[in-house]
Amino acid sequence: MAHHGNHKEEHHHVTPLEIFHKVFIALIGLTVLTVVTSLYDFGMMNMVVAMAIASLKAALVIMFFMQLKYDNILNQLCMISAILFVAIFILITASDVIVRDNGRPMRIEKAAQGGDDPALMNKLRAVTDDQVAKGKVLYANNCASCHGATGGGDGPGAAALNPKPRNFLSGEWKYGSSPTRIFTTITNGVKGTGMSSYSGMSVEERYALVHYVRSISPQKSDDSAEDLKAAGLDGDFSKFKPKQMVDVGIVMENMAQVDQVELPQDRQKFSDHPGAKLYAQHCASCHGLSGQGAKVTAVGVNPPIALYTTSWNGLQAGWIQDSSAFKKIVSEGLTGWGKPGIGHFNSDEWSQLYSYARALSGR
Amino acid sequence: MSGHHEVHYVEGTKHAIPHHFNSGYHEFDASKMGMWVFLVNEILLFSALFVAYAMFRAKDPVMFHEASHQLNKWMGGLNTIVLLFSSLTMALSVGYLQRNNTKRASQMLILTFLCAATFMVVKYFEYSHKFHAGLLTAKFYTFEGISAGHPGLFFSLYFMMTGLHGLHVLIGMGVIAWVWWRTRRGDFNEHYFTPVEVTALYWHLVDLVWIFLFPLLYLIG
Amino acid sequence: MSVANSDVNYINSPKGLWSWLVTIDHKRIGIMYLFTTLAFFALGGIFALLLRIEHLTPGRTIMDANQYNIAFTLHGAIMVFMFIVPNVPAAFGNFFLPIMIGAKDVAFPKINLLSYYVFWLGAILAVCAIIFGGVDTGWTFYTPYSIRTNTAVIFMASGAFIMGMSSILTGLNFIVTVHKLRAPGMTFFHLPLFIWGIYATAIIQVLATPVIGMTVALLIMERVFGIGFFDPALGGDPILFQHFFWFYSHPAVYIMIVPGMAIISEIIPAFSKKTIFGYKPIAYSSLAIAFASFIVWGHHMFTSGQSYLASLLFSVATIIIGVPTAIKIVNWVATMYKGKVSWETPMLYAMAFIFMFSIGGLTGLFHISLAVSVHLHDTYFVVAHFHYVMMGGTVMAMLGGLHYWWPKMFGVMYNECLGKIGAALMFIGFNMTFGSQFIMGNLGMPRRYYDYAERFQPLHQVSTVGSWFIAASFLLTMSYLIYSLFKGKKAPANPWDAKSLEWTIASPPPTENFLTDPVVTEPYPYGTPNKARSHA
Amino acid sequence: MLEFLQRLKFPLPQASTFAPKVDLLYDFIFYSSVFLFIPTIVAMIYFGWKYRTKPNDNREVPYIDGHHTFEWFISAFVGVIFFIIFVWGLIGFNELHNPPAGTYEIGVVGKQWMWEFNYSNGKTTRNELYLPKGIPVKLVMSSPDVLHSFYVVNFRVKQDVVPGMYTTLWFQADQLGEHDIFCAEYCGTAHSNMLAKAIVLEPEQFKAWLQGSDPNQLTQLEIGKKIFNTRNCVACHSVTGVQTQAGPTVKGLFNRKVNLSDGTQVVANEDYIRTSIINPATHVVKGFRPIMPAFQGLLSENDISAVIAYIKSLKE
Repeated sequence: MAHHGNHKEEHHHVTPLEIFHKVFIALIGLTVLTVVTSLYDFGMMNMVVAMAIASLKAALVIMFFMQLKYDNILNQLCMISAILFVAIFILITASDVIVRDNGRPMRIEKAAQGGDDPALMNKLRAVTDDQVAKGKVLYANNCASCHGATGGGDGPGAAALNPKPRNFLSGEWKYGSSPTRIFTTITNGVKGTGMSSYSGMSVEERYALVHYVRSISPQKSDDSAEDLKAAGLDGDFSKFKPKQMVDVGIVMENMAQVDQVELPQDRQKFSDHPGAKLYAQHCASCHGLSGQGAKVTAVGVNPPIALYTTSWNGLQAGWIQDSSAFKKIVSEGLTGWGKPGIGHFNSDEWSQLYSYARALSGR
Repeated sequence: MSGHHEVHYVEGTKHAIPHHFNSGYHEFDASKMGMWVFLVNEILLFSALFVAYAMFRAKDPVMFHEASHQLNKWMGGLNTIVLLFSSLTMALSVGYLQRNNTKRASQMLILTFLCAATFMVVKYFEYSHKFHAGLLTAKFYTFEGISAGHPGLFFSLYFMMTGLHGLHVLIGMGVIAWVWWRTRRGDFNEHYFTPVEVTALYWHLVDLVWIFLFPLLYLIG
Repeated sequence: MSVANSDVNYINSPKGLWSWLVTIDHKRIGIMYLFTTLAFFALGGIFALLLRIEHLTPGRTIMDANQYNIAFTLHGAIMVFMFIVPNVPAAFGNFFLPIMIGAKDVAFPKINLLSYYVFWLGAILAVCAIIFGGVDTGWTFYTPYSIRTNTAVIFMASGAFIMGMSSILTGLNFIVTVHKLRAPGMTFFHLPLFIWGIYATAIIQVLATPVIGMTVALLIMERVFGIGFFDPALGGDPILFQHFFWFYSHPAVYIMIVPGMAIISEIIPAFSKKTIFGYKPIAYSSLAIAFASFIVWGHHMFTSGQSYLASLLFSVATIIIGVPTAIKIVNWVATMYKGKVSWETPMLYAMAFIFMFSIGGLTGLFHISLAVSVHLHDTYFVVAHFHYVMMGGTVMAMLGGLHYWWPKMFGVMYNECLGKIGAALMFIGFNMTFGSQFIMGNLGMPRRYYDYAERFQPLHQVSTVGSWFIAASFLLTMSYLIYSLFKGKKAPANPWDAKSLEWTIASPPPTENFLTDPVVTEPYPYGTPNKARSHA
Repeated sequence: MLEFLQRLKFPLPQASTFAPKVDLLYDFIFYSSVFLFIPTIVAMIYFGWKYRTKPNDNREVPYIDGHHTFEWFISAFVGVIFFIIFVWGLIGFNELHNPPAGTYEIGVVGKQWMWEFNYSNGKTTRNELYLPKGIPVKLVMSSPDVLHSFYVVNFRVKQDVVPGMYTTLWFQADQLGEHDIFCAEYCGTAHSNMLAKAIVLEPEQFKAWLQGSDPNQLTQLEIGKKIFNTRNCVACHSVTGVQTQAGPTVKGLFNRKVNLSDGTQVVANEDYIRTSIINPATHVVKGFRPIMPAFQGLLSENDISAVIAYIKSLKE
């Protein structure tokens, strides 16, 4: 077999050595450039700048050190196909992983904060001094135990926690520092940490906390378009629907079944008591007509939750022996018990109500 | 067709041209293409790690940013320059062989080998620092200085990428030592230097991978 | 051209076992690959038979659930990594690719031998996995199960990694050989279609295989160092593994089937005595399939939880890949038109191939259609579908090729009558085994189920009995083929009156392939001789 | 024949609104396939027989090396059929991906090797999924261990359950009775036994069932333990008797006398524990600081009772 095909040009390409030196100097220059640019923050462009410089360096190595510039088309095709298929690999994988992952937290956030009115959230996003002040109080009561009184992440609870609670003074943020992101963190809590979900607080309270926490942090960012989208705050809010945990029909049915308990016979005697009317007006809706306790469906709370009041029958409570304690509880309410404060009774009414309540408890 | 027992040598060397090739250049050409196809395969091999990097970075850029601060960018930069220089010396050694300057070529190969060794020594210091600090792969990660996300993932990527790259450097050192030995023995001249040429292609690819690893891991995180 | 002294050939010169073990002759390496992969086919087949027997009755028949899980994993892994991926390219490709392009050897003979031993190293690791208690992840190694199970995943994964390297070396060799070693006059459009198929396969092997290598390497790292890429507990993403896996493994499906198509493209013209219909469409469709195979992997993941966008893209891309496949089938059938069709064993297998591969291809339509795919995914429908493609396709082609080239490889003729019986048995058994599985899949029988509901029992039994036909056919075929090695009639240089270059040399070929310069013509110069241009 | 084929294909109940649509598309693909398959195979056998070679066959075979228009026609023809199949499939898939507003949500946990279903009112069932007929239901699924796949043949729906993320699936069951649920993604030893039943009830029956008691439900103790762990109570309050800096252990707490930081001593009864959960600042145990967050509004009354029951069970 004398000849195989088409090798017309049977000599090696010889590159002048000074080209190698020049290319090397260019490569060093680009390396310095990429280190220098890394000292500045271009935000999203960091990646683009760094990759552009790296690609330029790569092109120099490929073209001159590897001499692909002077090589035959087949070897050039090899390099091109490698780049092409790596691009396919990255882009198509990204079409799932990145799209899916942007979608995923969004779905969970929306599910968790579901009932929060985006219009209200949108309004409260803007910081006011009033909110910061309100937030400060809420912070002291709810957060300082772990995050520390000054926000240093060094509250007494912190010792026992792993991972450690956020230090607001460091300026480092894990789940973003924009108002909506912090709001989301407060609403959902952080799985696997001591940070519970505080979705029980009202939107106002949560935003008050957000603004207070931001006020003490040295570094924070504003809501990006992405944040707003993730929280469902982009676009029009007219489509807003409160979250439905339960099929509407079932909920309505539950609510229709508010316990209608007849007054027991042995309590009937109190019905002519002077305090009975006041009690029926102000208390019976939750505590039952005879103080027997009831399941109360709190309407207007999303999701609808049921509260239970305890039976007063045989109750051992401080107020039973102490009218001033009774007055204090009724007028100021019980923090944390869902008991609203009811005031504006005159002294006669107070004594009537107290005596009736004592009677219901069997005294 | 001449008898198949006849053996042809490349001009001025003891290299016998295998019977299925027409000429020394034919063999060189085929070998070079073989190396290029192999490099395609190498690029795709590394690409899986780059894809993993891209996906995890897109998921949690804050963590990548924080975690990358734990890498020493001056050591990374030093290694970059060392590798670029070794690429230069490797290219020069091929250039000198093409000019039949075997002596300079073998000097350049020694320089390349030393650069590779320097790279690995720097890498050793970097790794031992990571081991002591508990900056290990996700499951064994114990460092406490990074609060965001799963920083173990970044260091898993770091070790996988630099580890695979380091493995390539070690293999490259072996091959470079071998071609240096053959160069010194006088196996190569301007007509036959295929092993050095394909080694050079491989070595440039090692450099190429590092050109991307350096900014991705050390600079922008 | 002269067919010289065929007493001296690659088989008997030089002699001795050692000369075989260190040979760099592509023909000997091809033969070693052939017997090695056929042995693994038998091993994988034994596991398949055990699985089928287990399914004779619901609940326990012969093995428990863990043994069943190990058995189907080993069946899949052995068949994929150790039989079907290396079989046609490494055995037939090695033997015939250089001869058919008029070369004396592949470009890198030593690397070729290396790839054979690398394959053995991987195979030994995989066998170690069997010895150390088996693997129960399925051949797909899906995370996080493969991270958590305490079976010998590391051995099997390293085996797959190393066999992948062997596959890459083979592919690399073929690409360079096709480009650099073609005989004078052998332009790309004079290449036999077998070469086009093997070339397209080689491209996929080089581009895709490194990714599976990295994927299983990462799986090993995950188990050893806890890198967490695929472990949700450490912040990883189990679906990312599926992307990595299928980036290789879908193209790998074409590594398996394109060589099969390549063989059929040789057999059909040879036994129709007619030039191939649509040479260029068949050639280009091989390349089109090779390219498109890289953008369709996610159709294995429609129910995995991947994004809607990804499902959409992958579905539409998969549509594209269906067209070149259809083209090939139509062209093969058209080739038979007005030919002189002889119904010999290779042709029987080729026609069985067209029949079953068409079913395999068309049932693929059910999987590209998103809504139906959701229903049928991971059921026996899928199992039947890919067996119709892999076994009804590639294995039929492999058997056809084995019979077609047997005289050339060993210089002996097999028993034609037994060959036809074997082909018929295979056809019946195959359709019983897997036809019934289509119905089961429709009825919602999920795959990889050890136990099943009573209502599936009759269908499972049909399937099991069918598998015994397949086993009988395989044993019969192997028996008469091996018998022919010792007592077979001596084969002439060109028993089929086929036209490609391997038939112009002696059977078996001499060590240096061509004693005189090969005369290259167009690939299938049947019919009007005046059109058959000679490029001597 | 067609009827036989029909039966062969789908003797399956069409138990969801989705099922008839899938079956229709299935039929379309099936008949398209038959339409493509039969001519190919008939042509192959016909050519093979008609043009078979005979002894002393001296026919001259024609030289036909292709036909451009024919190739393009075939490509376009199958291309169009494939494209219809794709678009049709996409329409169905869209429907599967976009649940209508106001679906009833059920939480699904697939784990080796059982299915657990959590309903809106805290009710939990295992391996029995109760569904209201005619009401769209959305499943929010997750897994604590490995991949699973939720598959109801009669509904023609399937979705993988992936650890580390939520996947969703919706359907509207239309046929009363029991339907098989399979795990369709290989998950280990008992993969083939990871079965469940979807039990479709009339909406009224379903409501009745939902509000009724259920033997499969977690016991109060189990719920309490779950809450105690998932709400991270256990991070500060050990259940083993070990004291942390953060909070007192709850082991043996019930009915023990507790010294408070204001110097008083109370008995840790239900009321005390309840108050301590809802408004911890009320009673601070001596030696500890008031660091516990209030769980008012975060735990339902049932949850609190359950936690109390759990604490009660932790005796010295």
